[in-house]
Amino acid sequence: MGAIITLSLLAILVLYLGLFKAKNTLLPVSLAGLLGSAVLLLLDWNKAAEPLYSGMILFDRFALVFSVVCILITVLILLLSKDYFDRISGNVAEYFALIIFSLTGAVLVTSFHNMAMLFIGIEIMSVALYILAGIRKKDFGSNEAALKYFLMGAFSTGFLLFGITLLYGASGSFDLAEIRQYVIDNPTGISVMFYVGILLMIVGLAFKVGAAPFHFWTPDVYDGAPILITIFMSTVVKAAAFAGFLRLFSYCFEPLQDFWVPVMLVITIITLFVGNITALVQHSFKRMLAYSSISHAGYMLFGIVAIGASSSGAILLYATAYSLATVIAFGSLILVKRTSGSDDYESFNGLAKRNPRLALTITISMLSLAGIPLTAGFVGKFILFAGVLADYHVLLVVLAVINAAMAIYYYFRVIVAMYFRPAEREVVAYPVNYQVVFVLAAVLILLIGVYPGLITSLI
Amino acid sequence: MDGIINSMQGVPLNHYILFSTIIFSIGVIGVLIRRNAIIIMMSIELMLNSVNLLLAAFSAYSGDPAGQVFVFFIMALAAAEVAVGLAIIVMVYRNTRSLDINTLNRLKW
Amino acid sequence: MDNLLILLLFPLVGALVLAFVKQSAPAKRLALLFSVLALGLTIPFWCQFNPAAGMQFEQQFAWIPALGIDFHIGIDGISLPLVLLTNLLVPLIVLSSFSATHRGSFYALVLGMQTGLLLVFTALDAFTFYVGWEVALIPIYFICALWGGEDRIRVNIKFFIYTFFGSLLMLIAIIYLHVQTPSGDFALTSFYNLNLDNATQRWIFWAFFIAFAIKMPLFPFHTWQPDTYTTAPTAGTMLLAGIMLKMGIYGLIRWLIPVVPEGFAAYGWLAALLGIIGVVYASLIAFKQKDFKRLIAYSSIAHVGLIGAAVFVWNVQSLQGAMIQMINHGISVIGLFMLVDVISRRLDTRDMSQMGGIAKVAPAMAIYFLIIVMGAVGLPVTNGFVGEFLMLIGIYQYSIWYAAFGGLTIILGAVYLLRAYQQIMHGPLNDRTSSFAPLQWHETVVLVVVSGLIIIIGVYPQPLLNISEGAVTELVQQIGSLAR
Amino acid sequence: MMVFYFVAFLSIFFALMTIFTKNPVHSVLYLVITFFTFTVHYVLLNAQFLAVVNFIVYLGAIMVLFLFVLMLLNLNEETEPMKSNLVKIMGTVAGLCFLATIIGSLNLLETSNPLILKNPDIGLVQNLGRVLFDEFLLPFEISSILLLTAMVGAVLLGKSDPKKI
Amino acid sequence: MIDLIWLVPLLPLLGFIIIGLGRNVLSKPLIGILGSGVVLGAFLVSALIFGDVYAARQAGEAGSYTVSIFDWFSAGNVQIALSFLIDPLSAIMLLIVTGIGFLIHLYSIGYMQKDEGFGKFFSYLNLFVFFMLLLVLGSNYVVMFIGWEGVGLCSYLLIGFWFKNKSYASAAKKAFVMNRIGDLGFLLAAFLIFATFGTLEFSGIFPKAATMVSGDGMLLLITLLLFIAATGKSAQIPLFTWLPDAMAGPTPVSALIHAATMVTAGIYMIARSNILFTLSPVTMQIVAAIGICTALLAAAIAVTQNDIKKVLAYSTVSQLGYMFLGLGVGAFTGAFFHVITHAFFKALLFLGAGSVIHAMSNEQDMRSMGGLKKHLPVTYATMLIGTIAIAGIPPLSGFFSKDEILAHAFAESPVLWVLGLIAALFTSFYMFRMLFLTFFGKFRGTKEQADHLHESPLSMTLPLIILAVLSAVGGFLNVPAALGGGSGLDGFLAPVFADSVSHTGAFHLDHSTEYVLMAASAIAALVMAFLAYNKYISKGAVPQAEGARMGVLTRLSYHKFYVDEIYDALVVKPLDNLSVFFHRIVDKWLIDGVVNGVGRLTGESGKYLRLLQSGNVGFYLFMMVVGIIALLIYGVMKF
Repeated sequence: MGAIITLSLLAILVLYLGLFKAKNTLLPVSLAGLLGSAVLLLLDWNKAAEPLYSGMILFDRFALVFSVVCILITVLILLLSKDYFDRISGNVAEYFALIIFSLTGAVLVTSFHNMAMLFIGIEIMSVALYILAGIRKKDFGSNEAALKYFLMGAFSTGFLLFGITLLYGASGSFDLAEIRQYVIDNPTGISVMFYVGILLMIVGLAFKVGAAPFHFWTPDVYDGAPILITIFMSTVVKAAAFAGFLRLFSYCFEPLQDFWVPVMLVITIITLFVGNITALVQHSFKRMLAYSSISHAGYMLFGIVAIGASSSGAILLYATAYSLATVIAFGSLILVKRTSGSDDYESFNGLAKRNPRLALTITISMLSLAGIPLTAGFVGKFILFAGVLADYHVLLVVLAVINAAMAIYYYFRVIVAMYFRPAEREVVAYPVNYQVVFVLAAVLILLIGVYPGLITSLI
Repeated sequence: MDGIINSMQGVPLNHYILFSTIIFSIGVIGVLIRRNAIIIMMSIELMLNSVNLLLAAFSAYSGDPAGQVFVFFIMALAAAEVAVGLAIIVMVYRNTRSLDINTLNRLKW
Repeated sequence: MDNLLILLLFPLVGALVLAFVKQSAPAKRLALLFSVLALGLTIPFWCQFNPAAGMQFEQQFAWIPALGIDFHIGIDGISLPLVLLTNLLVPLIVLSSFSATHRGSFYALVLGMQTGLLLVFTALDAFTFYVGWEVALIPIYFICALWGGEDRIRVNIKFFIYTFFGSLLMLIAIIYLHVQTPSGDFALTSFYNLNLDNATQRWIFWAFFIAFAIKMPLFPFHTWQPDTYTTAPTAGTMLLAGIMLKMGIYGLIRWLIPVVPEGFAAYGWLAALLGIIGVVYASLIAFKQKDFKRLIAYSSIAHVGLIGAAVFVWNVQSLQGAMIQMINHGISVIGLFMLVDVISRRLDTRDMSQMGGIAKVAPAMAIYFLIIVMGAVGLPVTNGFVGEFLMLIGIYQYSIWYAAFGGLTIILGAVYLLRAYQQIMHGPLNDRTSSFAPLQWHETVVLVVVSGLIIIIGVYPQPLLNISEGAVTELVQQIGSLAR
Repeated sequence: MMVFYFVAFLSIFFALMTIFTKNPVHSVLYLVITFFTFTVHYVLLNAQFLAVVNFIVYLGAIMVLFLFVLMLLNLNEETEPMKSNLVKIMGTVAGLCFLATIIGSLNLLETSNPLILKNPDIGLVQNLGRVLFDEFLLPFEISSILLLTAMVGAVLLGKSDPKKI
Repeated sequence: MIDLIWLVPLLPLLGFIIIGLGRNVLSKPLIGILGSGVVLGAFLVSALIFGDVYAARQAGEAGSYTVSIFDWFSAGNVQIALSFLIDPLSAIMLLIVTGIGFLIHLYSIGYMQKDEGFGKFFSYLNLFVFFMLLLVLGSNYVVMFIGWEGVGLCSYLLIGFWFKNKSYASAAKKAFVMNRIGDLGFLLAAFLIFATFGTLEFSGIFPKAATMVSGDGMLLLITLLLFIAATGKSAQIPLFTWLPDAMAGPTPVSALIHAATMVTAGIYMIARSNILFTLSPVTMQIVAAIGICTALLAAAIAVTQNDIKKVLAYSTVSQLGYMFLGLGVGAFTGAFFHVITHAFFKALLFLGAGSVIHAMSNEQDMRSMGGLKKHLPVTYATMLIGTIAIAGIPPLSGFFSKDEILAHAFAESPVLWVLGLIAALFTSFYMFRMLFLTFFGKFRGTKEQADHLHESPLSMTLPLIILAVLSAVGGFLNVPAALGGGSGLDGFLAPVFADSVSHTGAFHLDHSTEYVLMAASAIAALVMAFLAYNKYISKGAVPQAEGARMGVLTRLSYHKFYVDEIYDALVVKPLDNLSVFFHRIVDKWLIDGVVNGVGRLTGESGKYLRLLQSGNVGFYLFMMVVGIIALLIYGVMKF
């Protein structure tokens, strides 16, 4: 709880700093604040978790871990933000504030224990992002991203709310515990409204995690938004959304599996294929990552399809792995784009000659995204597959495997470009903060890949 | 007041749901058939309102105020969304001199 | 000095060291040093190995307790020959690349791959096995794609995706089996002790089989192989053909057939048939190859096909034959690709129609070449004979027709290899070949070692056979040969 | 009884007008009317406070904002972009399908037990206040963050800064 | 002495190793002495061993010993030991191989003097002797197979000895491949034998076999496969075409490998496993038929050949056919007897031809020879003896051996005898034709050839003389009873063929018939010799130059009945086309097409799938709604 307060206050403080033109203090202050809130979370690590504020939020282990991960990823992103935002405009403080607000929303989504909190958390997260996506005011891409994200987000919110309402109408409460109770108490006589409510919740949440057929915003928004914001969207927001998704479904709807698992199954398969196949034919690295993020969402959905004790750990691991790799991938794009000015694969040509270390980290992240052993990405896939196979969805895994094989193609295109395609290019500037972040992320990827116990033991 | 209340008695719950669903669908239709971003936003507002009404109906039905309280949050959201949305629209308008959502299709494929 | 873990990690250390060596010359020497030391480290295992004692030198650490994954390695009669082979060939491969000027990173990749291979050959835990399986794949991809010939990017991405897809199927099977195990772990033994229903065994069989078949490669899954072999740098080709494809065969023996005996009983005949088809098919294709390297690539498919068939027949003779033939094939294929390198490097072509009469200018090489060829066509008192004899007599016990068609290899092999030998070494010299530079020392070393081994193993193969005898007999008793 | 159906009819009618009139200004005005009818519904549901808030927030704030922006960008019938009829029809059909499916899945056409106000005074301010500031305190507080975010964002996007991209 | 047996193969092996390693340092004379010395040594040892065996036979024992050297390899119940079997049969073969081998080594010292590959040549020869001895001595089919393939390798090496010449090289390849076809038969036969008898040791197989019923199916299969192997090695139809081409090798090689020893391996092997054959009459008939056909075909071809070595080559094929005929009619001793005599006189003839070619400075076409009698007296004299011997004119060796075979053939069926006789007629005709064309008439060569003519050195003539003596008297090894001989060979080899004999019953033909047959063949031979004399001396006819008009039969014979061309059209071409078809169509287009197709398919589908991402928000929203409707429909379905 302290974390949420800290974060909100931190955001406001940042706004004030901006007001007093204390630019240089922004980064350290917000980093300190973030780490502080992370610490606050870790403080009640071993506390027996009970719902706070008349059952509004519940900081159990699950919530703690996910929140901490989100916060730490945000730390990495903010580290990258040095001399990134002020290329856009002077209002760096606002950007920071919005990011932190959004993070607050994310934390709420991971820890909600009441539909109201879920709803508000999601909205805080999204509203901040609607804005952040559009901060390049003169850039059409940015504008378009903002507008598309906003319109579709608002639209999906409508369905989410409708769903919540129906659930409320059926169960007569917004409190997860009571809803769960309602489900357990009358296994047969559950009102149809409840089922429709579940379906509409699926719509709303699937939209947030960018699962087909509600994924259409993802590529365009990721593509149009400023890269750093894209990183935030594709890592923190996605992770939080999945946390919320999982929390709701594993806690409340778990007894009704037979009803919604088929739906999720279909959604998962479509998501995998749409994401991968479309990513195959992209020329822009950024857009490829956008599509691949869809397919990764597909993989993470495995955790929900095979809902069970292991899901949370699996999704956590996968989300972490994916986030770390994505930070490197998009971050490197920032650097490369500065010299080449384009998002295409070609701008990576011959990178290995000029910046071997950078190329190596990118390679690691690509291998992790592709799911090669000894990287975090592999372990993530492995555990998710294990979970699904435990439920005997062999076909699903076979399809997933086909997709994994496809994915190799577009991830290796980057490696091919960096190592095998010769190109006359100047050295890409590799600022120290980027080095720190990348090396940290790469090491974590390998560490988790070699010894995943680090993460899985947390939940 | 009582008169009104009495006149309320006996409207089947389903009809409330039906009604708000219709409004909601109208909102959806609006979103689908208009190209003016503002109108689309308004249609979305329509959807939200139908939800509000439904919540109110439910809370009245089950005699639990939580539903009505929830409506406040939705309203807050609506306000926030409108503010942000209109800001975005204005920003876009500055660049494109149009509110037509179809003019914004540079990002594709 | 018989700590298996050290043996496995030693090449990795070498790789890490070499990764920082920029110049070519010291990198070569270091790499050679490391690989030779690694070979030295394997000797104690051979000496202390007890064929009767089953699994030995075991080491086991908990890896991912949550999933019951252990890091579990050990050596038995099946793995030891392949471990020996790996550590024997890597020094030769390193030597073979001395003509080129590669930086340390190249050798780092080679040694890194060595670790992966050793891991595969010693793993007793499915997860460990899979990890080794992929870890071996990454370096070879980079070796082939970085130092390869023309069109290397397309060819290698195809190779990578193809094999990766196969191994993912295997991953499914592994995980599925893991889910089935009562103890919920990945241990080989608990896989062996599973009793799955027939239907399950059947699809698991294919999941594993396709993975291994692609790696070997067996007949319909082979199309990546000629291109990859041809475009890869010599060392890469040697790694692929000499050691890597043994991963597939080893997998059949260790992870496929004992795990799903019923699936094997149901489809073994088909798998063996694929092998036999491969023998004839690839040999016939090899007839008309102009490119020397490509010809050897196809011949490798043929030889591997026979080994595969022998494995699937699954009796003592055929398995023993397969075991020793894996080593033989490794040795002679290294020799052949060395020759390809020697010749194409000097004539800067691999088109055999432009060669001829080299025996005149390089008589010594002619002799090595001949010995290697004779080994490849399985002439008695060369190693090839022992292997092919045992395999064929084993296959015969299943079906005379398999044996007859498989036996065609000794005719067809003679046809295309002698055709190649004649086109390259015999006939009149032409202006290209007349200025054929004499062998360099490292080339001579490789060729001498290879041809020496061919004769030695051919004359006295028993020690090698003794290593695997016990393990093979036990396996056959466990599973029982392929029923007619 | 009848009142509800009458008002419901009105709201539906005006809602339709909202989305089908070509002139944006008109549709805003129709929307205003629609919302007004909603207020009536709230009253009928005995949610007086809600009715008031709805009246103030929507009609007072949101609608004015819409209208304001419309005027600002001075949109009118001429500039109004319209989709092709095909799209319109498809959209309508889709919407109706949505309606139909929901009706079907909720089998709304069956009669259900009538809505009886159990405790008529939940809509009163003090009741709502009690719930809002006790049970729903946290969301209430948090929603302030939401509004703050919106405010900051609106300002950020709204003001035109000299700096180029 | 028996336990010295390991020396016999070891000596040539040592010779091979030493010469092979030192071929560039050692001087030619040293190499020559070393090379022939080791073989001589081997010969002496074998002589001693033969002595023991002979003594044993005289003492009435079987005289067969098995000496095990070491266990080669084993897997499960397959145990392969490197062990030797010495019995009368192998003892004689030892003598022939080492003896004639030595003579030919000796001869080669002179013959190869000028060749820069001198050392290589001798090392190869020694290697060959080593493998041949393994083949002969092997006490199981695997060791025999080692020798079997080893000699194949050596013949490959020696045929391709002058590999600079493309056609020579391909001749070598052809020989190796055709042998390999046979070898596959041998392998499969070995597997069958192992499956049937559970061992590959002769000592284990034959006793078991003797107890089996005649005409056993498995035996039939085994023997057929073995026979295929024999046809490969011993150049019978259909695999005989490699032998004439094999004349590309140096003449001593032709003499040693392609006349005296290697090509008779097939006969040796069948004689070894005689019991198996006796028990499958069908195979026996096939063997006889193939044998006689080969004899006739080859003889018919030999009649019109102009290359002196080709003539001898085809005559070899024909004689081998004779031996198979002998085997086929159960005259194992006779066949083996013919092996011996043939070894003598055919080696002699080849070496003689060699010395002629040597004198003619590598001219092999008889059309440019003639009247060499006065220039090469020794060669002429010895070759004359050889010719008479092979023509089967008494009392020289050929007569006796050939006659024994014919006698058995007659006993089998007169038709075979007639055919055999015809083959004999051809033989004597073309042999005398060769003799006359070469040594009589006037010299038809070029001027410088004429100046260069000279008798060969002693190292070459000495072997000729020895061989001449042998082929003159060799026949008395086994004089038929009809001529009052004790038929020594018969008695000596009796234990080897005992089982077969006990099955077929002892061979008997009353003496009168035998006299008639002998007379017939002898007279016929003389007549043909006279015809040849008439044609080539009296009329002085000379074969026409290339491309001249000839009669149909002549042309057929001259072009070897187009067998090579037929094979090319029936086997080689189709295989090559098949290869191209597999490569281009099946591999590249079909299989790889599927593989790449999958990839391309996904790529293509991506091209279309991406169009969904039209960039138009309205469309996105629409799709969302569609999705939602789908979900809700699922809901409706559910209830």
